[in-house]
Amino acid sequence: MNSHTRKLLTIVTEAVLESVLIKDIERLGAHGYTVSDARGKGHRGVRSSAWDTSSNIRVEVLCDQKTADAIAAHLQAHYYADYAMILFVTDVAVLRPEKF
Amino acid sequence: MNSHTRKLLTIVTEAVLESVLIKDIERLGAHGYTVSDARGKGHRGVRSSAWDTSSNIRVEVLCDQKTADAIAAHLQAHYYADYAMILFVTDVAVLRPEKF
Amino acid sequence: MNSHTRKLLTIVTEAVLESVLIKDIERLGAHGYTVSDARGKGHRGVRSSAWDTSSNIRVEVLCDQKTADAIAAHLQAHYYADYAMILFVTDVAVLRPEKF
Amino acid sequence: MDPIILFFLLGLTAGLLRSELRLPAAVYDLVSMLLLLAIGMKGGVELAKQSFGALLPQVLAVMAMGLLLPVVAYPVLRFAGRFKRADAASIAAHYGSVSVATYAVAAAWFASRQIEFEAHMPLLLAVLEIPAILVGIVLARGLSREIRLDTVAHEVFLGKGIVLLIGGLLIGWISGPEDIAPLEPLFFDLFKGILALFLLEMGLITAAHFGSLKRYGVFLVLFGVGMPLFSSLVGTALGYMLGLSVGGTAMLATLAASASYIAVPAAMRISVPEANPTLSLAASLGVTFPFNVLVGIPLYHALATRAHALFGG
Amino acid sequence: MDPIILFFLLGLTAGLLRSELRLPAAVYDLVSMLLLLAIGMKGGVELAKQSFGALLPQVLAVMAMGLLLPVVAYPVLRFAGRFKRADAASIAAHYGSVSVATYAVAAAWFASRQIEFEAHMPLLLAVLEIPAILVGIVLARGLSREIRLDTVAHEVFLGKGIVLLIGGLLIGWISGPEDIAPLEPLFFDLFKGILALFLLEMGLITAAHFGSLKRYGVFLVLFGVGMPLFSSLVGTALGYMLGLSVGGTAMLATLAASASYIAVPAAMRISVPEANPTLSLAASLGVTFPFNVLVGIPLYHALATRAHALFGG
Amino acid sequence: MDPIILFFLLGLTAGLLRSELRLPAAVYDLVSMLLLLAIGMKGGVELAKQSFGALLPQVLAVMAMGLLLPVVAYPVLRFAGRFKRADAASIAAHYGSVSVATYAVAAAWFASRQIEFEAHMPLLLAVLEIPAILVGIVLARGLSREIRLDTVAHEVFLGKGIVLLIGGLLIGWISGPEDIAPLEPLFFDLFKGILALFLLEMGLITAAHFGSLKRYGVFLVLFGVGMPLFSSLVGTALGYMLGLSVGGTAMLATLAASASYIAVPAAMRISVPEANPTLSLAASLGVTFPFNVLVGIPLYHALATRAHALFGG
Ligand SMILES: Nc1ncnc2c1ncn2[C@@H]1O[C@H](COP(=O)(O)O)[C@@H](O)[C@H]1O
Ligand SMILES: Nc1ncnc2c1ncn2[C@@H]1O[C@H](COP(=O)(O)O)[C@@H](O)[C@H]1O
Ligand SMILES: Nc1ncnc2c1ncn2[C@@H]1O[C@H](COP(=O)(O)O)[C@@H](O)[C@H]1O
Ligand code: NA
Ligand code: NA
Ligand code: NA
Repeated sequence: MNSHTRKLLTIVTEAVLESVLIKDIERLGAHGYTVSDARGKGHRGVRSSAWDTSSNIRVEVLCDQKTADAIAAHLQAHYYADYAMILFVTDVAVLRPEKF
Repeated sequence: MNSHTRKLLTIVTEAVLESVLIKDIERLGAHGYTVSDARGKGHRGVRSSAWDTSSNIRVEVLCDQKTADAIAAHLQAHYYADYAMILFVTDVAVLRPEKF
Repeated sequence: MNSHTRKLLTIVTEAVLESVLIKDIERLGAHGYTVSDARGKGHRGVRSSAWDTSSNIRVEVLCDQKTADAIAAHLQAHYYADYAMILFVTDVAVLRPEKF
Repeated sequence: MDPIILFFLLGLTAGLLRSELRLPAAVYDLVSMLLLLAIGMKGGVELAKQSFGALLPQVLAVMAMGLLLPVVAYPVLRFAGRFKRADAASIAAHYGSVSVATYAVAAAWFASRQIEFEAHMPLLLAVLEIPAILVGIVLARGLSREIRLDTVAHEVFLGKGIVLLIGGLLIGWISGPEDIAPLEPLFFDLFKGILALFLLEMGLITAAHFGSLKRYGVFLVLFGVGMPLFSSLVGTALGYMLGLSVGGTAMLATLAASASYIAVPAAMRISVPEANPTLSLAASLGVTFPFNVLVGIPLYHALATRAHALFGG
Repeated sequence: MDPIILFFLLGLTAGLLRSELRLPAAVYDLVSMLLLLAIGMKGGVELAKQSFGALLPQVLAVMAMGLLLPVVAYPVLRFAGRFKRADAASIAAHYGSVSVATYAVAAAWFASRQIEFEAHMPLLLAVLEIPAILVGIVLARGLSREIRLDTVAHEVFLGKGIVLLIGGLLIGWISGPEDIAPLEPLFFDLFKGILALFLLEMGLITAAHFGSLKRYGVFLVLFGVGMPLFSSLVGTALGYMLGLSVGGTAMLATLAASASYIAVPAAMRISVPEANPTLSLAASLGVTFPFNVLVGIPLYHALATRAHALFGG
Repeated sequence: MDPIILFFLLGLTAGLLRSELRLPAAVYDLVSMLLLLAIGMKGGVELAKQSFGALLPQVLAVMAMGLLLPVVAYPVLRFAGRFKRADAASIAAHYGSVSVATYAVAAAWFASRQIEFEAHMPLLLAVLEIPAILVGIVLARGLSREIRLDTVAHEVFLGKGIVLLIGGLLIGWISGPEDIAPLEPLFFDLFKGILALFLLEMGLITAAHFGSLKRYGVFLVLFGVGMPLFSSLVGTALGYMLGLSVGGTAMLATLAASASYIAVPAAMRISVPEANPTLSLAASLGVTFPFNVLVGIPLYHALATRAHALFGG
């Protein structure tokens, strides 16, 4: 499989941010995203998925280095201070680099 | 922890494919798989998990390089043209290589 | 983005273990965790999420090498023999290393 | 106006205004399960009173209609609409099959006007779901061998909708009125309230498909209104010929005019993957469902009344 | 004691004992949707009987109360409570708005005692949800331009709760009693049972917020009891001045005393993100909700009775 | 045949045919919560009429039965069945405990035949859930200290099922018939319909466990039929000795014969992890539940009738 490396940006944050976050992500150049529901615990305490304002989402964005940096920088600037949020980046291999 | 690297193949695609896809994956030599529900957006537009024909699944297969290539090639050949689907591969460390 | 590498430990196991597992993970030094529901198949057979005793969870822990090793070792010692469980570790880049 | 229609409009408005309102998937499943089982059981209880033999001719005739309609729709879509073969075949299949929600709305509309219709209609509803799917596949693939018949059959006959509808029919048929009575509070008394919830979600889904309509333009809209009108004529004629009551004729016309958005899309996605699902759903959910629910049903009833008046019935 | 209160206590106990008991999110959504629609429809059916003009003064007066209460609460929180500006503003907004669950419990409590209250209360309930949110945002931000009004408005007016409550009101209003009748088995007959399930979950959620109370100490507890008492006085006075019945006055007092835990938290999270949501929820869910449900409602009713007795009504 | 049994058979068939039909997890949770609460409340309302003292002997005797049955089952499984110690202990625990679904089906079966049974049966149902679990743990572990009693106790007493059943009992007991009345439409009128949905899912789950049966062979099947037959004799004898009515005796026999598939599996998974859960579920869900529901209940009633006829009662 002749593959190419891209970045997988994973964000875990508050469910209330979903629509806002998605707008930002697309504006910053991502060609797509995947969202799933999650629960968890971090510095801002337990967030159990039962109750909407206290539930988490897990957002994945597959993109190139530049876009990943842009999104990461944007999130750090706008959301880290006020929202339960973590973010990490993984190197992944894809088949159709042009797609991401 | 004396670990060994394996491949984690992640597929995000249409929920209707779940049963077919799983058959293919096992036939191609994977020893297991993990599925979770997801929603998202890509070249084929928004896919919100509310509505079955428009919902996504996220399939993870932990396997060796050969199996990962085989599955990737098979999916590219049979599903890319007609289905909303992305696929990426990550290097991961596992404790029991014989298991995968 | 000046980032730092950390370990992402991913565990897929039986839902009944959730509370016990989380206690262990925190005791072993993780600063947080993310849980989502999953279904799948492995050596212990099919586990479909419909039915609680047969459903899976997917637990992610972002931490440093030492903690990852400690958790992996603990799980291998205490749960591998008796529970449906897999575990793999990925290198990821984070912005705030002190957080994990 | 019937409140269940208002629920549909509420969902539609909320959807168009991009409200966060959404029925959880699990609730949508529950609500549709209850509707399918209730419709099936209601029909089954009545079937208990009839001889299956007497119904056979109707079943066969209706099946034939299910095979015919997509064959009529296909060339229109292919040549007038200039759709790719697979897309034309898939859309045609949607219109040959039926919509359970449309049936339920019609049943409620008739009930609130004391319009009687043959009690075995749910049987015809079930019968109509499937044939069009097979026609659609053949139209797309030809009669080639490569069709994975097993997968298709599984998709078609073991799909959730069919299993619950047929299952409900059998349960009602075997149990009969007395035994079913203790289940009535859930399945029959709550029916209209549950239908209201379902239509709320249908409104939200419909709104989501308006978008794609813009992209596929005016032909799809015309087809989404014209096809049900044509089908309703066929249904009316057939209902009359089969000697159905006015209500029964109107209901058969409604079934003919309704377009599937559950069974067929799922089956087509597996059997004719190269067909674009947003096209067919935009037509059946974005145009035909609202048209039938808001305008069609009274129209088809008027049509049936007229037919019976003209030719005497 | 009313069984629905026992359901709340069951949930509370199970939560404090760390039982695994939990309502699935989808079920919680379904249950709250049914409550909101039912309350709206009940109110709407009654509105059909009244002229909107006659209600306008009440609507405006109640809106004014919704604007006033947070303005009173803010300085107390800011200076007596020493909260950060954003936190004080956010908590104030919660107490200016209303809790639908508290309304439902009060309605059940009144019903079981044959206490009549004005049938358009659900309208006032809907009216009270929103103004406090806007006040809260202004208190936190000042009247600066940087407020993303579009997002705020969307959050506020298209939030699930408002859409279902207003939607239910309109559906009930347009349909009227006869047409709604077939929906009653689901929305009205099951109402109290569904409320019981909802309160079971509320108990579990409340228990989860007790924890954070310890951290934020005694002031929050005092405020969580004192503020509703004050608000209930304002509500009683206003109800009396508006010429409401004893029951209506008591209900308005209850609405004033209740604190939001759905609409406002969601809106504040987006519009005043620097406010700590656990603070406001600890107060409204951990203190005020249980206080109102267990002690407040009878108290507010006694208050209203006293007021009408004193000044004659 | 009772329609709820047909729902079970529908689920079973759909499952064996690999239909996509499946109740969403959230719906399954809702349905089982409603059943547990309803059963508890129904029993609690009746308890209100009785003195707890009078029931104590029965409670203790039934508890003793719950301790005895697994002790009898264990050696059979260990030596005749050649199961590993942990597996034998775990399966034994399943058969010492009870199945709420089996109780509900029996209650419906009795009701439709106007067979009276003591109203406090739900109390005995709750009492029987737990002792067998403790016995199972001791059988697997011995009386060693290493048992994490806290976790076990938490699992056992705060498990969803027990909390809802006991909670319902208390709510019904405290409220009494009049106060509960407004909750009846949801909890009592819908009961049988909800039970039907539950059995549909039970059928699907049972089908899923047929597979593993093949693997574990004939002994498990024999045990899955033989053990309930034996337990029903014990239950009948005890019921007779406790002076229960024919219906009550039959119900106690049914409880004795039923095998747990919720509380015990969950507890065993945590406390006796080395036991293979598919073994015990294959027996209790794949064999015993269908056997009891399809054949057992009428049999146990005949047994009780015979016993009372023979020894007079
Ligand atoms: N170390 C971690 N590993 C995995 N997930 C985490 C970690 N820390 C935080 N999270 C997730 O990110 C969410 C927000 O984190 P925080 O902002 O630290 O509260 C938490 O609710 C968790 O779901
Ligand atoms: N760039 C991306 N990053 C993350 N997920 C994506 C991306 N592109 C597509 N997806 C996911 O893959 C699904 C199918 O993608 P597509 O075939 O491009 O429509 C979408 O519905 C998303 O859930
Ligand atoms: N090769 C694999 N790839 C992805 N997920 C797996 C794999 N093997 C096992 N799993 C997941 O881990 C769970 C437990 O695995 P096991 O202990 O092998 O039964 C399964 O139910 C799957 O969800
Ligand atoms: Na049709
Ligand atoms: Na208030
Ligand atoms: Na038993």
